Amino acid sequence: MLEMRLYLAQRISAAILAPLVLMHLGLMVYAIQGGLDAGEILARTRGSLFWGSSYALFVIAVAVHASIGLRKILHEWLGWRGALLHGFSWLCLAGLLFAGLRAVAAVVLP
Amino acid sequence: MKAHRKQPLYLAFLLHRVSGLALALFLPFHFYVLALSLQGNQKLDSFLHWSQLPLVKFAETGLVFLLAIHLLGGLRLLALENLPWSNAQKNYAAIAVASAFFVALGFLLRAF
Amino acid sequence: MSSSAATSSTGSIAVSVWRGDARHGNFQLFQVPQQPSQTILDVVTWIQRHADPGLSYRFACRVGMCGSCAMMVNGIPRWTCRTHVNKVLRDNRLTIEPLRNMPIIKDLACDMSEFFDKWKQARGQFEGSSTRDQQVAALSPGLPRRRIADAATECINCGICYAACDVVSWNRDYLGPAALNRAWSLQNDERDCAGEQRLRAVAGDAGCHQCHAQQGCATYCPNELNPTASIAGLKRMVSQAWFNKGLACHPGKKCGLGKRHA
Amino acid sequence: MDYQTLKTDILILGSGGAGLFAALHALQANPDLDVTIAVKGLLGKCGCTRMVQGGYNVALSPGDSVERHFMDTINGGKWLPDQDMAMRLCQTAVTRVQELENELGCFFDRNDDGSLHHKAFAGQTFDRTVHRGDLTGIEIISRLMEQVRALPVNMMEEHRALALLPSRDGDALAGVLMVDMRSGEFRVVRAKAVLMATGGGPTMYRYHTPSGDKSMDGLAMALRLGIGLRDMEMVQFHPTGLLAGRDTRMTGTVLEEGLRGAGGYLLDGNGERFMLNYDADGERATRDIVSRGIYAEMRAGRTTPNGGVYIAMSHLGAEKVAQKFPGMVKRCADCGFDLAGGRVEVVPTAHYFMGGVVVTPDTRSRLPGLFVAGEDAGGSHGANRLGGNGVANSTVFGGIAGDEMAGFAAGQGTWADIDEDLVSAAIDESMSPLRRAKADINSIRDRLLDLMWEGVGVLRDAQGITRAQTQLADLKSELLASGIGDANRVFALSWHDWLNLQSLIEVSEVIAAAALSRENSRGAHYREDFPEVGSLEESYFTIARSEATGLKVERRPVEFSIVKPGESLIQDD
Ligand SMILES: Cc1cc2nc3c(=O)[nH]c(=O)nc-3n(C[C@H](O)[C@H](O)[C@H](O)COP(=O)(O)OP(=O)(O)OC[C@H]3O[C@@H](n4cnc5c(N)ncnc54)[C@H](O)[C@@H]3O)c2cc1C
Ligand code: HEM
Ligand code: SF4
Ligand code: F3S
Ligand code: FES
Repeated sequence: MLEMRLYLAQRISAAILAPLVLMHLGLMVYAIQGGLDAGEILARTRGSLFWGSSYALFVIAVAVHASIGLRKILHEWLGWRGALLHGFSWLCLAGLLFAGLRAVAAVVLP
Repeated sequence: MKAHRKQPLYLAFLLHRVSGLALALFLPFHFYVLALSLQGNQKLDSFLHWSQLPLVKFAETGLVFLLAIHLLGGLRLLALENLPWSNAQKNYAAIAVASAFFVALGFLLRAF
Repeated sequence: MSSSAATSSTGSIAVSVWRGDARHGNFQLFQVPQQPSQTILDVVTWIQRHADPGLSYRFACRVGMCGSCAMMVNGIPRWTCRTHVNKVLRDNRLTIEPLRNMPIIKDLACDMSEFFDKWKQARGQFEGSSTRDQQVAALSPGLPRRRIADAATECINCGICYAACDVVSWNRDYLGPAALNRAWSLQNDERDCAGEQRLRAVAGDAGCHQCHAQQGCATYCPNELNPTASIAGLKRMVSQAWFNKGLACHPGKKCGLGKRHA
Repeated sequence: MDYQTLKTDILILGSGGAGLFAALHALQANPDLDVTIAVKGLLGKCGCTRMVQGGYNVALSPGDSVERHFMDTINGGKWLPDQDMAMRLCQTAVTRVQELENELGCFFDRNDDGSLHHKAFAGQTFDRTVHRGDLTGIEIISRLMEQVRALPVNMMEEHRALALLPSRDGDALAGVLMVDMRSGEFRVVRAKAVLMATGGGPTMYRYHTPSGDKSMDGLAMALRLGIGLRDMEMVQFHPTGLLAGRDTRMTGTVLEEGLRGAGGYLLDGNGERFMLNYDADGERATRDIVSRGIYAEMRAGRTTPNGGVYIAMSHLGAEKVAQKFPGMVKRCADCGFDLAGGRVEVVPTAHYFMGGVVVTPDTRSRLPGLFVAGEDAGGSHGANRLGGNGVANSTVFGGIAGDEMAGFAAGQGTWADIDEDLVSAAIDESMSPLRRAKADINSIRDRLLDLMWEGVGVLRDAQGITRAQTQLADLKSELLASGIGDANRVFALSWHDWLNLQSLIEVSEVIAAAALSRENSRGAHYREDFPEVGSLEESYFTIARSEATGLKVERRPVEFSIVKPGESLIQDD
């Protein structure tokens, strides 16, 4: 029943992502005015519990969501299976979590 | 493209997949850029500066479109799977594409 | 009485027909006279009767009831006995191939065994509890579950949905739209009592969760069935069972959905 | 020529209602048996049971009774049915429908209160036809097919039975020779019991309804073994087959009875109604009367461009028609016709074969080991089959055959010996068209279909039948001298076309002989030179047999074992 669990994980993570992405999109359209500026971004995020936890949640959800998604594509389009597929999925998850959380830390931690 | 694939809902599937794939490939890069701020604001800023280039702005618009269409397409799928069946799937898919397009347009207009 | 001929031909069609077997093959071109009333099956029949007696294909009922005659027509899976040539003719050309996603036997005839094996794997057969000596269950046709079951029933096992689905091509184990559609109908049949086992069968790794809602199945099903909706229903049913631990499991045994119950 | 030999306890030929029910029941009766189904198409996807539209007759409605169903069957059959078979049919139909619902999962249409819906069907004194919309056969055969495919049966799909093989001593049936149509390889299946359920199918007429795989193979094989066939003159015509030209396979397929019932008009080539000239009920008269009316118009030359008549529904309101008959309207539209708003050409079309092998009510033929059920068996319908009794007949007797064969096979110690010379001869004969130069098989088929339609069709007389007999003899020699121009046996449709024609011509000869022998008009058989029904008390049926000297047709008195003409089992009648 692995596939059913992956399905559930992907749908649940998608549901978590939806509001976060919506927010992100809104922010992007809003913030792009006048160009992006590191100071502006960091001023908003540094030390903010709200932004910190939102981004952390985003990273966890997207890591789960995207690694399952990629797994599916690799299986269906490239025929990957077995240990290769498993290994890649875990690696993907770990990589995204690591890179994502590091980025969150970078913009949030004072 | 094979003929049996040329129907709106297959194209919607394909768009969802391609956008998801593109987003997933872009994600590590995105994280990398943000992580630059670990090395100080200037590093990030010098990078964000680069993003003033029109070409980059167009590329970013593309990303916004992909994110929006993947979001809306994903919502359509969640609804399809979890709500009572609706026969208006083609309409929903079309609405998703149109809305994503407008979001991206909004982004582009504000970017310049 | 003579059979006066209103069947005068109105031109000719260039028909590319796939010839070959499981290992190799290629297209062969035939010129077929066009008739006012002419289905794709008639085109294929004309070729076999008048141009090449060696052409192989399959049909039985001639009227859209047996689901034996499906082929790829201009790249789209169709029941050939009910597809009028005019509906699909483009620039006076036709391409006819065997159904996708099934092993080819010869020319236009393919092997449907896998399709039916999967039907069985999805537990696509009724398992009731009453017998032939009992009266037929009194069931109002308006009951909500009955309506759902009915809506998914009129399948002729033609394999068109199976040929239209790319997931089947990408994942040879995928049970496919027709089998899952049948399972969904049975899951809503008040008289059936194998719901639990069937739910496990369709929740397996080759089951309903493989569907990406490509909807080729529903788009091309000649009987206007909607396997997409059925599969979505199954996904919901499995999720519900999983969350509610609603699947009564044998005590102490690991149930099919991977949870252990006391 | 090499062939493979297999052994099984029970071999079933055909996967219609009769074949599939037999398999199911045989395994239910004795799960240790080895059961094999060989079928010309894909299992459950060929034959006519799938094509059943109207429904299934069963006395389940409050107020109805098995006796009433029986009386309707006897009256409908013009007192020719084998009464014990007809009674068995009506009785067992009740259990069978409950079995279809409760054990196999069929769901027939319901009334609002949840009880079974029974609809009216022509020729019956009670509304007793259960159905699923107008696609009853799909429901029945799909559910049966699922059950059988889930059982451990050996499936020999796309295997054509070529010859019944008697034991070396000739006392029993020992097996069947078949060809694997996919590979062209020959197989002999030795069996303790064989069910012939190949479904008859009068496809030797210019217009016909049955599926393309049916070509009277079963009856032709039985005939070659010298087995007696009864009621062979009884070919039922459906009045309204679609007429769309000669070169389309959809010509002949049924436009449903309900169209006329609902008030549809039949119009001649000039657009005039004509049925009222033949019967006070007009278009709503019974199948045989309407068929004869249309045929007479056609013979008088008042025809449509393709040589038939029109059915018109539009006066009832195109939208209403489309709503009431969505299946028919869509089917016509797919073929390029507008049934709801325009006119569609129709023609009487050969639909069902009442004749068949002489059997007992428990499906045994005279040859031990050979069981026959479904449309291949004669007796239950006599001169005319009631709409709704066809699928009842095949499912009832198929089930009975399964039960009987299970007992019979278990009682046989071992397999009877096969005569290898017979096998070689049969293989050699079937391969003969592959060896000969290409001839015009299509023209042979066309001529066969025409001559049967014209000579032994809806209206018959001695002169026409005799002419047809001469033509049949010629056609047979022509076929036997013809080749198909392709020696490849792999999925060789043209080869099978030839073999189909062989069966059809052989059985056509019997139909003609039996039709000549019956010098009165009953049910489906109408002799213009003998238009009278004849004395009911002295009713006889025909039995035809192939003997060394040629075909022999005998008349046998009908045994009124349950009810005599003039009597009824129902009090108030
Ligand atoms: C269009 C149509 C509508 C009908 N509507 C009704 C109705 O409403 N009500 C009703 O009661 N009856 C109806 N009938 C009649 C009914 O369908 C048949 O009487 C009944 O289904 C016959 O069942 P069967 O099992 O004997 O044969 P079938 O279902 O015809 O099956 C015969 C089987 O034998 C196989 N076979 C043939 N030759 C060979 C061979 N040489 N070797 C191996 N296998 C072979 C065939 O492929 C097929 O699988 C209708 C018939 C038609 C054609
Ligand atoms: C940045 C964030 C996201 C990334 C990187 C991402 C990536 C992916 C990828 C790679 C897939 C696999 C595509 C496939 O199998 O065809 C996928 C599928 C999916 N995504 Fe996303 N996604 C993101 C956000 C979202 C959001 C916000 C939602 C929705 C609300 C969503 C809903 C879905 C759904 C429902 C699927 C399953 C599609 C299927 O199985 O057919 N995703 N995503
Ligand atoms: S669901 Fe539709 S397309 Fe699929 S097998 Fe059934 S009838 Fe054919
Ligand atoms: S085409 Fe295939 S992907 Fe799902 S919606 Fe139909 S089964
Ligand atoms: S031949 Fe039966 S569906 Fe086409």
